[in-house]
Amino acid sequence: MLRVLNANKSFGGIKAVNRFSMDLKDSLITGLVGPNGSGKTTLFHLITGFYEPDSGEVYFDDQPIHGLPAHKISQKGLVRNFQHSRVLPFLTVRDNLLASCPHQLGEKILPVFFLPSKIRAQEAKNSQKADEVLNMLKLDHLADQPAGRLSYGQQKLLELGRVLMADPRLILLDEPTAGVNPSLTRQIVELIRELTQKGVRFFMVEHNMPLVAELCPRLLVMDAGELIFDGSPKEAMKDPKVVEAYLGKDPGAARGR
Amino acid sequence: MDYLLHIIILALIYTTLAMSLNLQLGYTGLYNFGQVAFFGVGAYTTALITLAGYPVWFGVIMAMTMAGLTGFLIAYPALRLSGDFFGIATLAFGEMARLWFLNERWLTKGPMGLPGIPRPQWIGDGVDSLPWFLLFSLVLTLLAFWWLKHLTSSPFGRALKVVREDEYVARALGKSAVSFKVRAVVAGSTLAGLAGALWAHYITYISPNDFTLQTTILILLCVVLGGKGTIWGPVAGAFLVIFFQELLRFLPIPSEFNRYLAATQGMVFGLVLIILMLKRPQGIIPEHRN
Amino acid sequence: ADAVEVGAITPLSGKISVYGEGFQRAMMLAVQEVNEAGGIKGKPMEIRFEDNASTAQGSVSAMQKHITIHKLPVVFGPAASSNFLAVCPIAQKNKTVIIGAESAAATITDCGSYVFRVFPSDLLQGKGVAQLAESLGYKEVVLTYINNDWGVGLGEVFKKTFTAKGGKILDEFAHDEGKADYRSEILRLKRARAKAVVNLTYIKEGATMLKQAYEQKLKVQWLMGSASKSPKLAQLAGKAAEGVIGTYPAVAHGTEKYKAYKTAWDKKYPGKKLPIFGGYNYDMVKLTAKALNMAPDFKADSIREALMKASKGYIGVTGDKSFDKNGDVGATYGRWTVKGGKITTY
Amino acid sequence: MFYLQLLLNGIIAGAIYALFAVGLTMTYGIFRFINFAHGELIAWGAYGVLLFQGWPFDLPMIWAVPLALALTMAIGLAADRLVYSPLRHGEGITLLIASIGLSFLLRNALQFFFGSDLLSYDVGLMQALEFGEITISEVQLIMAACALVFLGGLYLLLTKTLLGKGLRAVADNLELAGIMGLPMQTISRTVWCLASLFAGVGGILLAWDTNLDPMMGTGNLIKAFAAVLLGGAGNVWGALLGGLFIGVAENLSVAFIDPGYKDFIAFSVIVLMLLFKPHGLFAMARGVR
Amino acid sequence: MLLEINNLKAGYGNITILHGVNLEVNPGEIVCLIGPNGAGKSTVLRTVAGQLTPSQGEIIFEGQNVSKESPEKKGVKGLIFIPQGENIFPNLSLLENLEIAAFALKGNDTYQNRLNQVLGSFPWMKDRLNRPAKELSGGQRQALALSRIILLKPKLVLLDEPSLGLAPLVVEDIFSQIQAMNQQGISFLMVEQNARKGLSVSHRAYVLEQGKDRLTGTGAELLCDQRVQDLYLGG
Ligand SMILES: Nc1ncnc2c1ncn2[C@@H]1O[C@H](COP(=O)(O)OP(=O)(O)OP(=O)(O)O)[C@@H](O)[C@H]1O
Ligand SMILES: Nc1ncnc2c1ncn2[C@@H]1O[C@H](COP(=O)(O)OP(=O)(O)OP(=O)(O)O)[C@@H](O)[C@H]1O
Ligand SMILES: CC(C)C[C@H](N)C(=O)O
Ligand SMILES: [Mg+2]
Ligand SMILES: [Mg+2]
Repeated sequence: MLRVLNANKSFGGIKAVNRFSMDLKDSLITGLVGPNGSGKTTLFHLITGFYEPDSGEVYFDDQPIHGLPAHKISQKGLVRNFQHSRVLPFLTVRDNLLASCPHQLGEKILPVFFLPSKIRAQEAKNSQKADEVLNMLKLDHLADQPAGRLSYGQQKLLELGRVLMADPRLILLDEPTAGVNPSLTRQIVELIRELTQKGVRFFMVEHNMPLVAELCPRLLVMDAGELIFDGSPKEAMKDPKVVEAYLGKDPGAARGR
Repeated sequence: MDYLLHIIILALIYTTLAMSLNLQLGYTGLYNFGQVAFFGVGAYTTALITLAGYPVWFGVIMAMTMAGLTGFLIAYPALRLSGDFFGIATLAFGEMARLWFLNERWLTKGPMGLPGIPRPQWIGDGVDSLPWFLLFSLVLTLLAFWWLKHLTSSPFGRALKVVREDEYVARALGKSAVSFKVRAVVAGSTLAGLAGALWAHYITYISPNDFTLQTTILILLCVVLGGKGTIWGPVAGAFLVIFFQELLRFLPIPSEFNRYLAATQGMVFGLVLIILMLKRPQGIIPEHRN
Repeated sequence: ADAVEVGAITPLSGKISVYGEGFQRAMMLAVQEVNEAGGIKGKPMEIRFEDNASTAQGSVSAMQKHITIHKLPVVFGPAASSNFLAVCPIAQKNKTVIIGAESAAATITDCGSYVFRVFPSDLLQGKGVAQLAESLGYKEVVLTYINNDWGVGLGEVFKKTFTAKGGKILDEFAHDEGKADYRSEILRLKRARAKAVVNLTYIKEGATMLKQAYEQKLKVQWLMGSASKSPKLAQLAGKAAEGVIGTYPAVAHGTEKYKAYKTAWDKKYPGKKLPIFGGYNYDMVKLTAKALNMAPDFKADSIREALMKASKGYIGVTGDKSFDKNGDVGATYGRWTVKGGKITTY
Repeated sequence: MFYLQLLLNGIIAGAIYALFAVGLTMTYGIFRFINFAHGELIAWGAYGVLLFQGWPFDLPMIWAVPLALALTMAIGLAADRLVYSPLRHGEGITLLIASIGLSFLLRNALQFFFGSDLLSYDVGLMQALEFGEITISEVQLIMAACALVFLGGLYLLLTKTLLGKGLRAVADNLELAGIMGLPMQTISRTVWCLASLFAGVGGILLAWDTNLDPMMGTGNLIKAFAAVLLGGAGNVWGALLGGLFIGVAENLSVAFIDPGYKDFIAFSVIVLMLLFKPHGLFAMARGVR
Repeated sequence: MLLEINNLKAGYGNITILHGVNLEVNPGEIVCLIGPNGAGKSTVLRTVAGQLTPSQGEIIFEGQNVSKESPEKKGVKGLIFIPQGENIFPNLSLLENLEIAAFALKGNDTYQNRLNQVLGSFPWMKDRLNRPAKELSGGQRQALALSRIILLKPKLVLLDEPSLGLAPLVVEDIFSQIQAMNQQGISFLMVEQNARKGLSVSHRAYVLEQGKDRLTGTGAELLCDQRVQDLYLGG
């Protein structure tokens, strides 16, 4: 489904992503972990067209997508969230969701004037979906508030909701549950499971290891921009490199990156 | 009576201008400080065309087309810039347009300006009078208003706001930020061209002096004081600013103090601006009520 | 209380407000004298001033207010020709008399039957400057003019007349209004190595250019126009203005009228120098008062007739103000120079 | 020689833009808005000298100048207290409009007190210093020197003193600076004080070189601001370089085309520079976070 | 009592978020605040820190009512706030960040001494003192923000989600740093979504819901409480 071939990206002297290759094949949910600053977010930026790789290739459904602008990639059904949530602060919570629907006829100038009834129908359908998502994320009471007024965790949830509205085939999630209350986290887990039933695939960065272990049949581990492990979470817990770089057997040792 | 009609016509012209800027600044977050250039392009286009003997309706359409086209041409390069950089580049562009009108004398007569621009004639003789011109501008402004209202309350308007709030999010959601911005700039400049045409046919004389930074500031005031990012904001703003400006002429200043006339008016204007911003930073019609 | 009101649109703020205050003072001086002499048919005369912020929009608004709210039959029009041109059609259409005291553009001649000016058209002055250059024996000059309606209009007439008589223009360029730094323009003047430079400019720009030219030791004969003939220029540019020669619509300083005007001015505004074009504004008001006194009623049409009649043979501070059929006045051009820091006739 | 002289004129003109940019870059860097009233602070500095030279003070120039600068700073402080501080947490555009209002107020107040006539300091004329065929006037030299001194001073202040670092912290994240307990009042006052001081100095020099009218400050403002942006917000040396760029471009253009197009050249240089360097000359690319 | 909050009401503009919150922190305690998203946890901290002004109720710090005081004043008294998310100055260098964090010390000897302590605790900082802080990774940023505690030696630290976005290794590290500082007598009022972790290092805790404190107890008690488990810990 998603393939990255020998991708590189550096900032100044820092090799944020270094000779990185992977192939998601058709695994339902793939986890990505790694110490802070190991390049996970940068990798996401590379895949989704927000950064251009210094070198390397990215394929989605066997089509090359490296070098495509971000919105084209998103239109192909590869949608992401942002690690530091970026809600649209002055739009209402509902509008945040509605704006995320793909292929909206009403976003083109001419149909606005010539196909108003079609647009209304589409809006109604999208609104219904938005309401479902709001309910699920427990944001329904805030639907008409500007999103900038949400708490940190609520913004995080809204961003997740936005991704769901976009009808994606593959979702890239960057720490979707950071700052989210544990009981809601449970629900998100259920949701992800449900969606996989419908054929949606996930590729997610997450520092909550129990959750990763539970959710992801396959786990990739990055360190210093490189892929150091690819396998099941169980194996990862035993892999000395992973333990040393990421999990830590002796907590308390101060570590930088 | 004519004075009132005159003020209303001015306010309508500024309404169109403010709406055209609001589409960019209020909805799309583009600080286009060169809006006066499109105003000027519109005015000069129709002036040159109608002075050459073509009918007014043709001039108006060409004014909008030329302004829109200019908008399109500068939009692509300028939109590589973000935020204040776009602001300063468009501001520079606005001044460049004025200097061009000023120096290309073979076409624009330079600082001498173009006198004798005809008023619309096709409705008959009476059109030359102010009530008819008011009607003419009212109809065009209403059309522009209706068009914008439709556009901005549609998903298109929502998408513009997405671009305004966060370009990265727009891109992540599959919307080409550039394409939305270009459309906003082109639509905005087309409307500014319309305002320019109205201005030229109303005043019947134009010169580069009409298209200075001052005008830009006035348009900006209309948008922000009225309430940016709203449908009625620019309308309210334009009427407020123009009427207030004229109202200042009625400050009771005894004739012994004639020398202080302009200074007093200016100080009051400035003071009121400051107070309005302190009391109503979101404008008269805020985008969000608390 | 029951005054006869006349309107005025004056640049009291904005780009050319440097001129506005002087115009206003001169007009008020004239009004005072009119009223001391009995006013208009026993009623006091009063001028209702409106600021136009030096813009066309401001001028049109002011004009509309004068016409509609105050129903004034006579308005003293705005200064810069570009502003004057914006209000002419309104005056003409509403049958309101408009009089200009310093708007010089040639096109104003064709503005209509309600439009007058007591200031001669550029057409005349352009020729005047050309004659000046010629009579001083300069066959080759550099021409620079301020980049506005006045400068460009005048420059064009000058160029046509001067070259038609065999003069040669070595370099020609416009300079911007209101800059603080003309040093590079001056360098360009220097490069042309002309003996004389025709510089058609305003006071502020003129003073700055003269100063900066002096600084850079540019030694040429400066030939200038009427808009810079002001004691202010001599004061601001100091030594640098010494020896400048210019033309202006001739105003004989020896006349009784002129002396009286100067005395009255010094009395009313002690310490203030006579403003540029002050005499024209003064004459405009005085002549209008005369016409108002002659007119059977205060309707614009009667006043227009009366103005035509009153002006015949009217000799004001600035000379003969007889209107021709276009509402223009004639002029002979005098020459001025700066000597010992003072403006004198050349 | 001709071109060398043009280049030199350009450099000095650029230094003047930079001088005006010093204050602007401070307020812009910290509060993120174009202070339109900066031009009026410039004018107030210049007129302040006349004020203190005239009735009822009748002070000599040496006293009038510092007093004028003090007056300008007082105005800056008052503006901060009454207008800018209350709006500190608002949007940039709100501050921008408020500053437009303030500029109207201050400019017309000048006109109210001094009239709109042209005035001058009546300092004698000087001939320029000559170096071979190249000439520079003393005022020009002083202006350039002032630009350098003030930019340098600002640079030292911002990078070497604790208060300066506080200023930069506020510029970086206003909200956080408040939470971290930085003395926001002091910082905001310092900024306005310094910005007004720089404006006042610029105004006095400009008036010395030319003359005074209430609009004197506004003319160079756009270009000064463009210099700020070209250099990168709050980047002191950037402002200088940006100013030089504009100054040199417009003055060199005089040799080739009609000076009526001088400003046109200046503006097209600004636009072109921005097209090639969309975030200014020195800005580092900011990533998505 | 170090901090006592009585019937605190506060919010944004005219929206009230906190509808009467009561809680207290004793000297030497780590107190944890948990609750669902949007319960008002961050709002409590912001109000106590002085970023928001309470509309009602009192905030008593060391016996003094400090309800209306600015963050600047509270800092001097020994009450500091380390917010959630963006809590460093990205364009300032590391060293400058530290100087700003200790602005109140005005760079005197105490500052120099404590700077050395910071560098002792986080040795990796030494190499990067002059690099801009935006180059730091998430964990390093959090460490930088926490070093303010070492610099200012406050009495009470308000800490909003210290573990946010950190790798497990670093989370352990940060919490052990907090405990170490607590050993030196610094008290903490801390919000944590990683509630198990948070509760396990705290002496006492409060559960906040819809702007009110609903439950309180020791960390261990709440960890075992069935209701808390169901509602807030996700089973
Ligand atoms: N725009 C940028 N400019 C300079 N350096 C950057 C930029 N973006 C990332 N880096 C650096 O690249 C490296 C990888 O960063 P990245 O954000 O991808 O890490 P991450 O794995 O997502 O970490 P975390 O778990 O903390 O989110 C870091 O060293 C970071 O400092
Ligand atoms: N600036 C604001 N303006 C208006 N309402 C706000 C603002 N910030 C937060 N709120 C509202 O206040 C409520 C509480 O927010 P707060 O940030 O205190 O929650 P929290 O408990 O910290 O949540 P989280 O765990 O998600 O961070 C939320 O409903 C939120 O919508
Ligand atoms: C004010 C004057 C200098 C106006 C000038 N005579 C003109 O016609 O524009
Ligand atoms: Mg990351
Ligand atoms: Mg929170």
